[in-house]
Amino acid sequence: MQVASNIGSSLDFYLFVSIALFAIGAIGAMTRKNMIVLLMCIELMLNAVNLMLVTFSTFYGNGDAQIFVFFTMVVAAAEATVGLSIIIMAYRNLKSIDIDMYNQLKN
Amino acid sequence: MDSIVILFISGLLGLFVGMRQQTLLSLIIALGGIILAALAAFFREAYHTPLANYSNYIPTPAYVIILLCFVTLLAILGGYKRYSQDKDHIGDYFSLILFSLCGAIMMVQPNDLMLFFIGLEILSIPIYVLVGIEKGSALSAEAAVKYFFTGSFASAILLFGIALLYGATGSFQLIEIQSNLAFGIWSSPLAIIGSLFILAGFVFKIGAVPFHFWGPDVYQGASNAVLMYMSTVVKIAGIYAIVNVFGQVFRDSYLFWIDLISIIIVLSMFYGYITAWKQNSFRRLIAYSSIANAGLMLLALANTQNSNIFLFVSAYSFATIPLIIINNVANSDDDDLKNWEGIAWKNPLIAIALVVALFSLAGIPPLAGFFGKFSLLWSALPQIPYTVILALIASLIGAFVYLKLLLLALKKPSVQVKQSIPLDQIIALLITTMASLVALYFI
Amino acid sequence: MILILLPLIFSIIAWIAPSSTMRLIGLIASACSLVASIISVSFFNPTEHVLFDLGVQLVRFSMDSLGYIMVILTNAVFFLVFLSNYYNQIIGHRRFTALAFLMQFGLLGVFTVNTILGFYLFWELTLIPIFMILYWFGSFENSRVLMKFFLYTLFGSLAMLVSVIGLMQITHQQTYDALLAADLSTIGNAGIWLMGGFLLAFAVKIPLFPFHTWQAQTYTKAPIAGTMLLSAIMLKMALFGLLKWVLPIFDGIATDFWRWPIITLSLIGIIYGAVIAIRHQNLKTIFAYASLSHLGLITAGLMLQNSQTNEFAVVQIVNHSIVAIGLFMAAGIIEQRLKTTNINELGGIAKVAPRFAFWFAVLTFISLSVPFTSGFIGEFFLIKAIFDVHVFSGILACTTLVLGAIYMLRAYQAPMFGPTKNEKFLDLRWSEIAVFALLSLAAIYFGLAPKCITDFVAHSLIQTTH
Amino acid sequence: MSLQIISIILGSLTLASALLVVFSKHPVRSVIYLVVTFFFITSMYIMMNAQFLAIVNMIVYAGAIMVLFLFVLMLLNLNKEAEPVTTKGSQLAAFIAGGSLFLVLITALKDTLTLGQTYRAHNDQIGLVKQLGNLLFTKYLVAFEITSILFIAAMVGAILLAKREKQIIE
Amino acid sequence: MPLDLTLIIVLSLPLLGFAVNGIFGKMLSKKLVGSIATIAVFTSFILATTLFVRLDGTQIVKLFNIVDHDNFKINASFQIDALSVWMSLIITGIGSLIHLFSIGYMSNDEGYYKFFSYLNLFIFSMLILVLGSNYFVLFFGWEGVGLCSYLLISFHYNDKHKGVANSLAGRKAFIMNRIGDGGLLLGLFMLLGQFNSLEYLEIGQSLAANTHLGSGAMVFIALCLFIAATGKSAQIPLFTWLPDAMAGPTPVSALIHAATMVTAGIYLLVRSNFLFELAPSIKDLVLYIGLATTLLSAFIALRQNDIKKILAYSTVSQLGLMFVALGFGAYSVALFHVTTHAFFKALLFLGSGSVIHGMHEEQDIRKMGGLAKLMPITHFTFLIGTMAISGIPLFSGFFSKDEIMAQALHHNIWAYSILVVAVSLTAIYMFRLYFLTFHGNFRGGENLKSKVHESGLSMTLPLAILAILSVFGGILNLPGLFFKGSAHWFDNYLSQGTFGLEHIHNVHLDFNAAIQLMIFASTVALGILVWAYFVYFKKGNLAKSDLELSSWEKLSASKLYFDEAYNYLLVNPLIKLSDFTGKILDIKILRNGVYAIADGVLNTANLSRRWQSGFLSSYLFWMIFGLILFIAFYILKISI
Repeated sequence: MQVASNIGSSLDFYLFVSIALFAIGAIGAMTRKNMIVLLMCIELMLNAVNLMLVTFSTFYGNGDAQIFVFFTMVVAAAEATVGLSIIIMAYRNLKSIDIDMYNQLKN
Repeated sequence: MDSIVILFISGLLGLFVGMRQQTLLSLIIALGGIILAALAAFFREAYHTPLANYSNYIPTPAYVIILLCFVTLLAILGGYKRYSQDKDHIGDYFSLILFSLCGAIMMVQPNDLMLFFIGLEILSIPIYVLVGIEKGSALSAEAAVKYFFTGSFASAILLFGIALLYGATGSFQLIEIQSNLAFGIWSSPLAIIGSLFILAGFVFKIGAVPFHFWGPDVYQGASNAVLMYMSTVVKIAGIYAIVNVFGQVFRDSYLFWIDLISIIIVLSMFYGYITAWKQNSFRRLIAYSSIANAGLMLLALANTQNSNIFLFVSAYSFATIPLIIINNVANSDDDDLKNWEGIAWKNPLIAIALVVALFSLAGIPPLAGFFGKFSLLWSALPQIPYTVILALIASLIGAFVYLKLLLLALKKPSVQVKQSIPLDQIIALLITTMASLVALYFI
Repeated sequence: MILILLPLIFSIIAWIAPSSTMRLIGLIASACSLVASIISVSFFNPTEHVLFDLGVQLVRFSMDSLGYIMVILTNAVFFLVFLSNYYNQIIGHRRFTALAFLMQFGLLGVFTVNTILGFYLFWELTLIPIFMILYWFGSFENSRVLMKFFLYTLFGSLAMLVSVIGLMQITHQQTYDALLAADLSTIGNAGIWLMGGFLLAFAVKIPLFPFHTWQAQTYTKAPIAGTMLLSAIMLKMALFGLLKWVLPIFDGIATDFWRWPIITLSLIGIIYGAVIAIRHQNLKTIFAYASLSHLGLITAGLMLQNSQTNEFAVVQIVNHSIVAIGLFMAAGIIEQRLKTTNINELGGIAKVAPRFAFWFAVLTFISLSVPFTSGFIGEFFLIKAIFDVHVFSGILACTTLVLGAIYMLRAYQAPMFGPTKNEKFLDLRWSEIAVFALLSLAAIYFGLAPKCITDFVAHSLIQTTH
Repeated sequence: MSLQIISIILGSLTLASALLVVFSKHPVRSVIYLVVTFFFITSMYIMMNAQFLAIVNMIVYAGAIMVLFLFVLMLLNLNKEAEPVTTKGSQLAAFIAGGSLFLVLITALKDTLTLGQTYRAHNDQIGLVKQLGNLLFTKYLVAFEITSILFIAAMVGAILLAKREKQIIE
Repeated sequence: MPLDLTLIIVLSLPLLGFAVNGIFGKMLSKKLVGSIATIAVFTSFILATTLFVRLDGTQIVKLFNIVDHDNFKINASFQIDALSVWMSLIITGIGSLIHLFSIGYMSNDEGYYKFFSYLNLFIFSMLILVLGSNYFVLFFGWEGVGLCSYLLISFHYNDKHKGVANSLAGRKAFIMNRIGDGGLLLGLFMLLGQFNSLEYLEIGQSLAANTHLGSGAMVFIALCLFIAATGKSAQIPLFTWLPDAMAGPTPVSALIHAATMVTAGIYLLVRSNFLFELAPSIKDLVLYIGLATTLLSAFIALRQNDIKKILAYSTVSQLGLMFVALGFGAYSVALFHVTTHAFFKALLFLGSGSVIHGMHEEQDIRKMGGLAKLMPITHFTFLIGTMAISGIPLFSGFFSKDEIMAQALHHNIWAYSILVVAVSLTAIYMFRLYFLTFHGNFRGGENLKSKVHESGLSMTLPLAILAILSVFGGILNLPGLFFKGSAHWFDNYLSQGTFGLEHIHNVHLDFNAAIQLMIFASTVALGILVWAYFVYFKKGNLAKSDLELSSWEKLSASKLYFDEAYNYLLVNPLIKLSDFTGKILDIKILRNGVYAIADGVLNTANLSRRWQSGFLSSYLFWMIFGLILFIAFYILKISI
């Protein structure tokens, strides 16, 4: 595969992208009020991590990180499942998935 | 590993038994699984008395696992009353707790960041669920939502840190990471930033400032039964993760992060205790107190050679669980400190357990809490003396809080109503109280 | 040693025994302890130094003559407390008896423990029982006062904890003898700070000015048995700690540094307490401030670190216990019978209760340390020691004689003399007379033969001075 | 060089679609943009020859998880509701926080963004299924097995929470 | 009987009496109680007489060791020498008479047994004081008598009208004595520091060995001892307690506040003569204080109307006279006056007691008069006492005063003239008292008059004995003028038997001077007698009521405003200070300060809990914020 051997010069950029993605995901998590979108933003952050891991994996020529990404995806899937079910349950209680409605617990 | 397998199997078994709504059988299976797991851990590694000579004690995972199992057992016993109310789901609850315990066990004996991360998620995900089991309660739902989102957010942060650390060292094996770091990669910002992100993730787990926000809300929203589990096991697992990762793997950059840790300690303790003063909800109060205690636990990081966190976390657990049990007695439905007034007069066991637990939390000898604190201070004082002194001043404020609670509970009511406690809670109370009392003989 | 565990056993018995027998249990058990300690002291050679432990490495015990004095004092105080409160409600409570014995256990531990950590442990162990006693049986309408007491004490204890840890880590020693042998001169200023931690704890406990603000309020609100325990024996822990542990161990730079500040505070306390007591309205508060004044003198004397002075400080410690029990008991008798200790509301009790008037007077004069009483011997040599070192301080300390006379006589005369305001006043019961008589006899005996204390403790005090 | 240009384009597109995820008012659109983002990320994986991950990413993430999201979104039937408007102040604070997170990260890491200079192609086969399969079932077998606990727990939890209780229905 | 046993019995008999009366007194009959007490003291007196007879130099009896210090030992030991034996004779002798008197006087009192046990305790303490062989033992007695004095002054604390006043008087006495005691303590400390001993003999010998003449320490010690003496012997500035102390029963005034306790100060100074000889400046101070006291108190006594108050001021004045003698270094002269004063002042007090008893507790001389007929024995003995104190020739007071005057004339003519004035004033107020009380018409109303009666035998017998002593007491120390052979017996007795006094020889005036002096003194005394007879007896001048007094009389009647000045200068500031510290400093500043700190800390909870806003977005924001801080911390750390 010729493509990969010349990829080195792009790795820095991928790192940059992943950092940016992480920040964007964080911004989304902070600003969006829809719980599902919020969950998506967190998925975005996880993907940023995945991208970074793959980048480093390519850099080190080491498969461990890619396995790690695989597990991250597993975890993300599990989290998404549980998260969505929590959202459903919460929706049943408050009839809303607006995160700002959930502020009975405070101070 | 044996413990995890045993727990997993008994968890699965519990699921099937639970389907038949056999509450007592489920309890027996769960407890049996835990005890077996503890035994397995016990026989795998030699038993050491920590603090035997104040030095060179590195927590043996076996010992921690036994503690985790023991605390979980108490939490299950204490919460059995609540769990058995849902006959449909009792098996689910117990198996979730057991799965979660698997995660905790994985967290405290890491050699690989990957397993470690998976363990953390196994620990967390069942708890996200458990927090939300009060389905009729909006507060419970809110707590679950908050815990889930902040938790997965923190997971992302932790993962990001792991990725960066991988970028610096090229490995997930803790030993390799340590040797690579020791080799001089600590000058690399990747490693440092990575460790900071990992720290953030851990600090979130134990709930210290500035990642403490989930604590009060989630504690308040969760049911007493779940709180017993999550306020103890999560903290134990979290602090051991920190101690292992930072105290062992990152110990070469000690001088770098210790200042940060000190700041976290001081902030957590002051914030936790001061804020706890003005709470009206018991679980919220316990949450703030746990924030402060998280700060105290972090003192274990001060001395990487010898981190004696074991006594403290066990004392903390043995004090927190009875308090929550008593809260369960005081507040069967709501969660208001007003109901604590005169609670000690309802039952002599409650009075004793309460006094012991609160004084233990306040760190008064000869109760376990004191020895926990002492062992922490012992190792931390030479390293970060000013932090320790500030921490002590903060714990004085903490004593205010506990004392307020105590005085409230001891206030003689106009009408004395006797109240009996279920057997399982009596057992849990007795065990914890005895454990707090006899700590002297284990040092 | 069985002597130390005895109260613990009694405490457990008290938890179990039926509550109708509680009075007798308290009395008999405390008498047992006292008798046991007296018997064992008769077999004790004061030059000896008995070591023993209870199977816990960190907490080992040793008995020397100073420890013995304090042990007997403790047991005697508890016996007298039980005896003097024999007809009071409080004794009938299981909780009180059990907690009191628990506290006694803690105190005995403090006085006999041989490791610095053990000292701290037992020091703190006493706090919980007394706190519970105060809470359950005191009249703290406002729990703030109680919290203040607890937190003040805890504040000092935490400072001491830091010092204990620091000391153990610097010296790598923990037993008394090893710590004495350890050379602290090399650590320089750190020693000053370590000692400061101890001193803070002691200053709160004793209490020294300006850490005394918990004292008067607590004494006033506490049940009389609690006040007796607090003032007669708990405060002595601090003096004992100063005498046995802190001063010998930190002998050198640190003691030189702290000597005059502490003596100054003590002297301020002597005069301050006395001056306040002159005008206060409440009998118990007056005695509390008097206690502040008396203890300041002992503290100042101890800080001089002179072996002879220390012997007399021990005499004075014993004397203060006698006085504290006696006076607070008198206040308690008045309070219990008339429900008030405000001297404006009292008067002419002497006419209706001549026996009480007599014994109260005896105790008043003992506390005024007139000759023939132990107080005189103690005060004489303590003030002399201060005088020898610093004439002006000695003169200041002497003012306590005059001020003491003013407030004590006022405190005695106002309720006892003058027109009778309360016709119904039950005169003393046998138990109360017994306590007063025992106290007076002890005071006079020690006043004429202080040698039995000074010679006895001299052996263990030799090593505590330079 | 051309590869680098492609990378830059892909990266930019990724970021752009990610921003769209965050900024689109409608949740369903967010989902769609997220799928697009995943697509671009997958293509970056392919650029790095991480074929296995690329496939998994496509199938699991874009395929399964996103569908689940969409499903829940539809289930709750909220697509009509416009997202409530957040206050400008807190939004601004969030942007500042996110932006400064990005900035400080870049500041801290800028010295290390030199992977390209030290990069040597060791083994371009690592991302292949065969390689990873070997790793997964030897070195990471334990972890792989352990994930079953995770899944069971997640499953039990999801069912426990999402199941309608009888009494609640009544 | 061996010496030490005798001594122990002398000491222990009063103690025994105290114990028996104190413990069993309530069960015994009044007669028995009184007899026990009296016999105890009287037996002591007999034994003390045997001591006196067998006296042979200075002997030390050591009982037991009290304190065994590295540097010094303090023993409970007693010294038998001329001085101590003489003092014990006075104490037990006068003491037993007064006990006898009290049997009658106190017969109606509830606290009869208490009174006698206190009296016995007092005798015991006083004996300890004078017999002790060191300052430490002396201090025991010193405070002991103060204590008894307090108990006896406030004896009638239950009195409906005067109960509070009585107890306050007792308190005042005790406190003022305590000030003196403080001085004594300081002196003791200094002595211990200087000599490592408190034994009189040891100190004296080491002083003789190497003299620290005039050194600061000596001055300090002497000053301290003198302060102690002013407290106990009621000298300026600590004299105001003595008049108030008259609140006690009259026998008490006679025994404690006239004959014995108040002379303890004199005893102390005589005992410490070797110290004062080395501190001339303090000796001068003694003189000045003595002069001032004798003059001022005599002046105050002029216009007092309470029979006991007059006698009290008279006592102060006489004590001042003794201090004058001490100031001149004439120790034996001072002690001679102590002796005669003990006789006649005890007589006067007991006489006044008899009067008061007869008058049913009436003490105001304005309500008396003409008692001579109603109470003949009392009248006669009182007259003798008056003549003795006024210095009518050949009475005991004449001789002892004359000695002091002679010293003054020899040393300092100004002092002499002041003394003349003081002595004249003494005669004036004593005769005023005498005439107003016993002559003229009865002014107490008919009702009272019918009840007035002469006292019983137990009261009149002591009066008679004391009267005889007052008349003939002067024989002890006759001037060398007339009786060459037996002259100055007391001087010799004392100076030979007492340490330190051997070297001090009193001045004896030459024949002419002595004659002139005596004639002058006699003239003055007799002149005043005659004048007073005319003024108070013939003219029937009465004591005026308070409103009619001229300005000097007001000054006298209001005791020169000493009490007011003390209140203004000492008591009120102390009260203010106490209020300030107790209410403002202690509560407002210290106590509330602690509260304020605690509240301040805890109230930040109101702020800090608002951080937990309840919005998930803000939680996430703060988490990111914390993360940024972490990184910023790192950046800062590497850039620094």
